[in-house]
Amino acid sequence: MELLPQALTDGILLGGIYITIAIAFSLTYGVMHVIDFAVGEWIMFGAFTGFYLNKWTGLDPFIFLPVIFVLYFGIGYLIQPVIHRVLSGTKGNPFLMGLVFTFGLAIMFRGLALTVFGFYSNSIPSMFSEGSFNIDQFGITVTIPAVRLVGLCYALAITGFLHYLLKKTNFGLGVRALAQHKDAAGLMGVNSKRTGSFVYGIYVGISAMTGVLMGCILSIGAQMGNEYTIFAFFVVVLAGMGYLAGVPWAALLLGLVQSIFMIYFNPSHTLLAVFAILYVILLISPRGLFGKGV
Amino acid sequence: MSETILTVDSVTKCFGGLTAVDDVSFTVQKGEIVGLIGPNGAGKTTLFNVISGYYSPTKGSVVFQGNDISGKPPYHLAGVGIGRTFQVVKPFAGLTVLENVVIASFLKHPKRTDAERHAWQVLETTGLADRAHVSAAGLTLAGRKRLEISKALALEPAFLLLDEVVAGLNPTEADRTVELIMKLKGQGLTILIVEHIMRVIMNISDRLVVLNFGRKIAEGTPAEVCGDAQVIQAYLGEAAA
Amino acid sequence: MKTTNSRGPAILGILVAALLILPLVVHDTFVLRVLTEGIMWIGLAIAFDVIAGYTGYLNFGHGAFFGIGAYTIAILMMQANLPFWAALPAGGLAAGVVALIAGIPTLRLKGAYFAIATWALSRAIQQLALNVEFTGGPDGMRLNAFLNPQFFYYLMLITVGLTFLILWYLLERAPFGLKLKAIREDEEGAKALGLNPTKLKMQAFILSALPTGILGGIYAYWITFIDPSSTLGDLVSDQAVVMVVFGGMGTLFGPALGALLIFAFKTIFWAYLSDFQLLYLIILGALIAVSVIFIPNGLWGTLFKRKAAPPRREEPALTAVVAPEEGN
Amino acid sequence: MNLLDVQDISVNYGDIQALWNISFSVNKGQLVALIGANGAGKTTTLKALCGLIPTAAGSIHYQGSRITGLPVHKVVDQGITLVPEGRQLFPKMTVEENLLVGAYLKRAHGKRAQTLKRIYSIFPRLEERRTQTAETLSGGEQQMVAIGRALMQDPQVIMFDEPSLGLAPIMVQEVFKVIQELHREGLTIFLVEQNVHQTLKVADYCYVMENGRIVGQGTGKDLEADQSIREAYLGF
Repeated sequence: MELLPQALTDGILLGGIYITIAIAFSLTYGVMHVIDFAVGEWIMFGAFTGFYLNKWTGLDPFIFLPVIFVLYFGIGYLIQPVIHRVLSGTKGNPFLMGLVFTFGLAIMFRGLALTVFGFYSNSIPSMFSEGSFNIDQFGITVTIPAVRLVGLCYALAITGFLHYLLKKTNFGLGVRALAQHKDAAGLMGVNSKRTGSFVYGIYVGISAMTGVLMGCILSIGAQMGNEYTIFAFFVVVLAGMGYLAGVPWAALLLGLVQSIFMIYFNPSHTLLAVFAILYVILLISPRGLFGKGV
Repeated sequence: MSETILTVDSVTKCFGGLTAVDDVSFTVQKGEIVGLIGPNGAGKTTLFNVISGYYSPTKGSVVFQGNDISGKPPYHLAGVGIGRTFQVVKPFAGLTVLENVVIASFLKHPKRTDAERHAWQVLETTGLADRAHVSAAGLTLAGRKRLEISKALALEPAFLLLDEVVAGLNPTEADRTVELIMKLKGQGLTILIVEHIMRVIMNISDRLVVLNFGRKIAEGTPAEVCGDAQVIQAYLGEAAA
Repeated sequence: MKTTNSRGPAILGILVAALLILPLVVHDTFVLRVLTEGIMWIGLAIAFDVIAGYTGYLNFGHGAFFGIGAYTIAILMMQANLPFWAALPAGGLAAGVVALIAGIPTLRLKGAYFAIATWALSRAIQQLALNVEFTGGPDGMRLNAFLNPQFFYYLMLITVGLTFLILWYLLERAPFGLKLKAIREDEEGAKALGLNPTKLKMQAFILSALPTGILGGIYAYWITFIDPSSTLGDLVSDQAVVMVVFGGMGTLFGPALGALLIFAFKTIFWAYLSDFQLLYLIILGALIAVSVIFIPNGLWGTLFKRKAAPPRREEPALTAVVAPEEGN
Repeated sequence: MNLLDVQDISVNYGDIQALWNISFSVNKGQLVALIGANGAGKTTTLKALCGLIPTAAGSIHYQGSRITGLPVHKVVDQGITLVPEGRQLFPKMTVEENLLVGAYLKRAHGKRAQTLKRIYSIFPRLEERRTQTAETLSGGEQQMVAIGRALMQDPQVIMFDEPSLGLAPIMVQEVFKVIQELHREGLTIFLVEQNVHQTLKVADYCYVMENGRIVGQGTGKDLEADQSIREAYLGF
């Protein structure tokens, strides 16, 4: 049992980071009403961008976070109108086509990454990679790697930023209005196209930044996206689609599951465990852990 | 005229804090046309959805031909002889008019050729036969409403729920639909109809049930209901009466 | 759908005859092999379309059924020593059972959930195959080789031909197909007409899984070696999606056409540009995206746009209650 | 000059024509009403006016400038707003947030504190409920929020789509009182209603719609006296 505190700590630290992905992902779904299958690929692209920027400049990857955010925000901002166009099409079934479209994007991005980056997995070195803190009290020993602590700070900062943006700013008010009632939001003067682009941009930017972090903490590879897409989906379903308040709990649960499997079982069974939990939740409570999804 | 086909017994339907239908009771006798009227938001469509199985009542029960059907799924109710139309007409847009009706005909005619033959008959009855191969998305509003009726009829129901099948039609189209409804009544069909156009509902209904704010405020023949002060107030606001 | 005009069956007949005679004329094993796989892809694509195109539920993990079929047969043949013919139906059955189990929670959900849940399922099954012992893990499984290209060609042709016929009958002739389309168009409205969407969707999902599992089984015996990345990898699912979306959803001919074109492209691409295999993935993804934007009805739907058929009375009306009216 | 001038607009839903050459105008400070049966095309007219659905033909001018085809957020920025049918509040937001979204536009943002105070003084009940989410309110309270939200935009023209729909008689009275109050304060109002009696009493000028066409017009008194309108509309 002496590993349990460690597992819990790791899980919370990891889960904190998943919150950032899941909130942004959930927000995009709320505003665009389409699941972005490429979420994992944005994370992967972000991770590689951080990796190469570090390799070329020798500077710490954390310094590049703002640059990566701006870069991927721009990419997302430019791609969203295309998704919007697909969703507002009149031929066929626009909703299915929207899903197919992001699925296609995900395949394309994965192919692109495999072509450019190859099959090897790496990790991004950072000045925080080495250090760690040891807590040894009351007979409990817990090691907290510095990089994970930085990760948690990042997660708190991003979550705080999103919270501020959504709850305290006029823009955030418009975003929430748009997610709840598109026509009524338009009547209030919210420009649905531009707001949609902004939201998608922010989501892509955050996903990419989080990728850098995951690359420092775990590892990066051209095929890493799959796993994160499932994680994002897992968190959103567990929280209940569209129920943002449930996201942190679901993300923490995911972090715990992952760290428990890493410590006690075979880490490569994580995905199976995640799927098993997902299956049971969908079976028992399709509207998420709290029954408040749509 | 005395065999009760449908009994709505103290049906209440709540959505969260909102009571959309509040303790409504009435019966429908075999072969009659009962009109369900009331201002917008009075709970008519909600009541329709309860009777046709889309909602289960919060309280009370719906009895059809002696069987309690409250809370039974819609496809089960279609099977026992309840056909309905929807206020917001949504045909299967990607399919032709004929295919739309054939799908409903499958209920009583499991073989495709039989179902198609039956669907043609229904379309002849409702006057859509010459549009049978048109995509349902290409119909006019009048055509769509007629298609709604055709689909419900193709189930060969004993009891038909019509939700605003006349509203939105021009007078000529409306008259044709009224003619069709009377013809169906002549064939022995029992009908419960929601309609806004008073001229229509007053003419075709044997009896009326009036709802306001989810409650039944009046019941009786059109003449009786017309003279009811509460009904006039519900429609004209309080200045009238 | 009335796509069958007088020329249609004739063309189809000639095609089938040509396919039947072909191995007697062509002895090049490479050609035969390519044809065998091409036919297999037609089968996979049309099976995928049962749930995606006809029912409107995208299954992004179609490859899982293929892999389950392949593994079931490999395991039954190699570990239980069953003969191929006894193992083959079990491959389809296993895929059907998985569809049933996976469908119970996911088919109750909206389309987006279903799409991603099936995709997650396929990832999970791949993980499972990688991590348990009886599948050989990442090393995969080797089957006893039965090297007879003609046998597999005919087996594939007959299987896919039968699948096509059965699906064509069920989806285009029997009530089932129309009922599925009704659910695709409006699930709530379909209920009022006596259809039970939960049951029908489940039937469609299983119907989509069964032939896919059988094809996976044949593939395993034919190729004699399977591993998680070849039979359970993304590529099977991804190709199925692109074939159907590109070819045209909601028909049988669209996916068949899409399968032929994409597979031909893949064959040529891999033959001449084998150094750029990864480029193929990019092209697949791009093709999906581009199809969605420019030909949302697919190639078949765009080329053979259904024209409004002239009024046609199949039977004289038995009871003309109301005289037909002039058009309104 | 008319504040709002609608010339021959037509609207199609797919192959179906919903509006046929609708023309009408609204003068500054007037309360103009549009009445007609369910499905007559009243809501479609309003949606076309504020750019929620495209028009197939015709033109809409506001203060002399053409606003036809502008997206909805640009239309409302000109000072026209709509209180939509069925309220269309943001259900998961609090009352106050719903009101604040009203001041989303830059034009209205600066004054939002004052306007909010004013709205709370018109509807004291909303101040009591300011932290409740909109979905937990009664129909009447929701209607107050919807009107308040529109006022937050600091509009010159408010269009109402059946504001009395589904409200208890006493609330209907209150809604009409508020509308008249706003009218007296100088706002231009375009009112779509089924509550004919009340509407005819308060309106300066009235248009009657049937099947996507304007079939009659006149002052409230004229129309009230017109037996044919009563018949076409109510049947008794």
